[in-house]
Amino acid sequence: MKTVEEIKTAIETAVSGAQLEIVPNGSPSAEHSLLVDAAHAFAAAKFLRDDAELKLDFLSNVTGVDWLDKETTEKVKVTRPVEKEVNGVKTMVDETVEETKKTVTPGYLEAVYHLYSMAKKHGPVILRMRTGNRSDKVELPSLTPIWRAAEFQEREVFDLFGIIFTGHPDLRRILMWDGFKDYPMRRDYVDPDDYEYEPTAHDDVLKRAQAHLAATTTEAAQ
Amino acid sequence: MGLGERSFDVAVDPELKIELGKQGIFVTTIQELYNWGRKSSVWPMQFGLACCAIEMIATTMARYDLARFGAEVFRPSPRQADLMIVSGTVTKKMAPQVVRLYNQMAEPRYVIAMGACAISGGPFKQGYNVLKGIDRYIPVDVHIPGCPPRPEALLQAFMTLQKKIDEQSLTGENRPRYLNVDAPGEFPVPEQGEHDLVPASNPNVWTVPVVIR
Amino acid sequence: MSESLLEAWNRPPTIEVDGEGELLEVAMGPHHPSTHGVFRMDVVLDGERVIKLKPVFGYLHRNHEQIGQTVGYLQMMPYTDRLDYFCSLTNNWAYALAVEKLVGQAVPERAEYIRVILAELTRIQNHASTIGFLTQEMGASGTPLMYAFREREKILDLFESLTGSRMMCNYMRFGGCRVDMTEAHLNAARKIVTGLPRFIDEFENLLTSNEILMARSQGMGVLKPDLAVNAGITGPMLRASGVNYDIRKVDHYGIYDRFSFRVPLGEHGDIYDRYMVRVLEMRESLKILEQALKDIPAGPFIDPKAKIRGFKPKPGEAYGRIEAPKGELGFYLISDGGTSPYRFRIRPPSFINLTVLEDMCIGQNVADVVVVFGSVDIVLGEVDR
Amino acid sequence: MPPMTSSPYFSLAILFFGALGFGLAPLGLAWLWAHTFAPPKPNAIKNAIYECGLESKGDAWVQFRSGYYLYAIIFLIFDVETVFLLPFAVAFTGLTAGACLAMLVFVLLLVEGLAWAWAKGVLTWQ
Repeated sequence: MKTVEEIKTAIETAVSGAQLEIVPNGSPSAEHSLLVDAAHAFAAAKFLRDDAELKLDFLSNVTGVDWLDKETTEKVKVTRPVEKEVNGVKTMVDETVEETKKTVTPGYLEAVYHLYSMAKKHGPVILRMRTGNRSDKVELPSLTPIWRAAEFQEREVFDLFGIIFTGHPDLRRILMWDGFKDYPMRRDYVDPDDYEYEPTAHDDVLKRAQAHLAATTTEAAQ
Repeated sequence: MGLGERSFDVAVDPELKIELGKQGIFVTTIQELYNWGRKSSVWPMQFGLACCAIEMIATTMARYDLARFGAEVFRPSPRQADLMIVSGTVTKKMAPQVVRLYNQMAEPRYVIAMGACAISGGPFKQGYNVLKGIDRYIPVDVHIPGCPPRPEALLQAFMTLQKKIDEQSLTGENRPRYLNVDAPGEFPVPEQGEHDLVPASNPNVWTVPVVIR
Repeated sequence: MSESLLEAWNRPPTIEVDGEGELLEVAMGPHHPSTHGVFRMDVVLDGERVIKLKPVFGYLHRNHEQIGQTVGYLQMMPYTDRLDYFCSLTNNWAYALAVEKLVGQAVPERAEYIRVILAELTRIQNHASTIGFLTQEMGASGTPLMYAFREREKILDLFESLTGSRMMCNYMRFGGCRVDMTEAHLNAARKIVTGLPRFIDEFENLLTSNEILMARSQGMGVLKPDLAVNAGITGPMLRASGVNYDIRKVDHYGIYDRFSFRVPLGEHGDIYDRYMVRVLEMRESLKILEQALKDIPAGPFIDPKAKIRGFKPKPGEAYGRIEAPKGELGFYLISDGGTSPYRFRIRPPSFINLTVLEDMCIGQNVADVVVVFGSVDIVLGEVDR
Repeated sequence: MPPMTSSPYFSLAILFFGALGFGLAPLGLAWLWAHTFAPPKPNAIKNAIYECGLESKGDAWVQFRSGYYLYAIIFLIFDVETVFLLPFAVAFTGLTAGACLAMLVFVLLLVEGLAWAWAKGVLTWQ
């Protein structure tokens, strides 16, 4: 089977204008993945399925991943002109000052597709698509028209992560009930507090139990 | 003791009963007969939720044979069943249906909470979609710990339930729910709100457990 | 694949109703004797014929994936037993394979043999139970199921003596198994394996040439091969449509290459083919078991240097998959260097095999929907995760 | 008027009332028991239509396809035929040839009706 680099060049030749990027995979399994920009994802996927040499006709797995906003603080040497008293004369001297710079890389939602070929019995080719950010730009092209296997799995990613798949024939919630409002598998989801009881409570269950105890005692006090 | 004065809870003197039994005379009260009849043919409702349901099916199969307790007839419809075995995890999406099925069962009805999930959410307690135990909405008669409980544990639960039915008295103060008029016959079905079930629990069935250290 | 093919098998076929009779909407809902647990199908009926069928999931969504991201790698192993609660050992193996791929952990010889033996025993008891439930839905109320469960009890006894629990074995570890399979266990397994061919022959005599089974299943719920491939169907359902794709032969995971066994394929892709493929797969599993039990080597049952508890894999991801009795069961783990995975994803074969349930059931009678659904062989713990 | 007990149907009447009593007595006892002990507690949820645990939407009294009525009519052929065939079969041995011929004509008439319906394709379900 072709390596990820060859597949990258093959897609770039077939789908003009597709920005592709290889996402390295640190684990020993070394299954590197291909990051496709959302605009050309549909055409690239169709090429992967129809290409005579690759023939990736089997979409095995669609996964939603939620990457939070990352705050990276690093020490950075900055030279800045500073007013200094040099033997009685005020002169501007630039001086290297150590500063901690907080950079916030915006988080995003990601859909990962594992592709195999049943005809040629090779795979996996891993395709990744990322949304703009985690709040309003959450659309991604749906690959259900290409692989019918994506139908339920994309509905599940929409239900649990909130990625809206444009072009999906029937995008509804699949696992949670229809009236449910938030997206439970996101990293910042806090599930409702319903008296989770534990004989030896610890960390957040203990905090909630103490909150309940406080609430009931104040109630009793009134 | 004519039918007129309804004082059936005067039990028969046990020694007299044994003595007469030796002579081949069988003495009983209507209550004993009534309870014996009901406890020996408890018809469970075909209601499997998760892994415990497979152990329940294994209990009805040839090796563990639930038929010895008169309970191998699994009725699909709640109208013909008098025991609901909640076998498996009750999720928040399934909770309204479980409570509605319980309401639609004919009285007298009993509930066995089979497995840790039905009792308190079990291993999936941290799940956002898991109800922390079915006793929040409906009264539970027998709890079976275990994940999944072995078929023998389910058989022992049936024996416990049969002992419980046997001790029910027809009249007087501790008669069962379905026999006294003012006991609540209806258990409200929770709605599925935007974030959680509304109400989170049925107040007159479940109270918050207070940990006494 | 031409352009037209894109739309052709993308949507289930729709039947236009000539407006004679009104349509009846029925929910074969969460509490229904035929739905193997809490699964719901909203069926639109024109008299007896099915016009539309919309499956509804989520009644047993127990949040495996969120729990997987909070507890550690090892603590997630007992949860995998509760995914497909008929085949806990193959679930364990799939998860162990994924983590071994994530950390690059080798598995000693004996552990590989033990894994193959237990996986094939699980496959046999799963296929036997599936056929039992399938014939129960066709009306044989319980008799074949009794036969299947009688054999399943023998296999569960071996699992219980080996792993401590009948259904929830929690037996595999990253780099091998938790406990060694002693000579007594191996002899018990040999005794089961010598008894099984007689059971399968008895099962076949009872069912294969039975007219009711043939009348109720031949030509029903037909699944075309190219729709099966495009819809991601895997396992016996795919092979019954004639597509030769068995992950034991494709991925060469474990030591399946050392055993000679064949992959049964069907031609028509109907319910009878799925039944036959499962029966033949049971026979192939027996062949594997005989060879594995014959030449299982001595040696460590787990890699002594394997890190099991509280290890922190390097940031990276891995997708491990095996041929579970119901299809391709995969675990996709993304690690960010912590003790628990950043993203824990389960590729559920039953959930995806239900994609084509509507295609197979439209135009059939309601009674056949129950049989088609039974032939797909799903377990709700894995469907809703 | 001969005394009632000697008429041939008297034993039949006893048998009939005995059977009726045997059937109704337990029901009456059960009704009496429930009436005295178990107070009826109907409520909206209990009386709702059972549809797999959900609230049942829509109505089941829908107009079925006409094909079903034709099936019912054709069933009538077999039903009426067996009603008439019963006494014929009981007294079959003591009948003359003419009676057999008459019954044959009757059966053939009905079979001819069935053959016509079959030819029209009513039985094949499209």
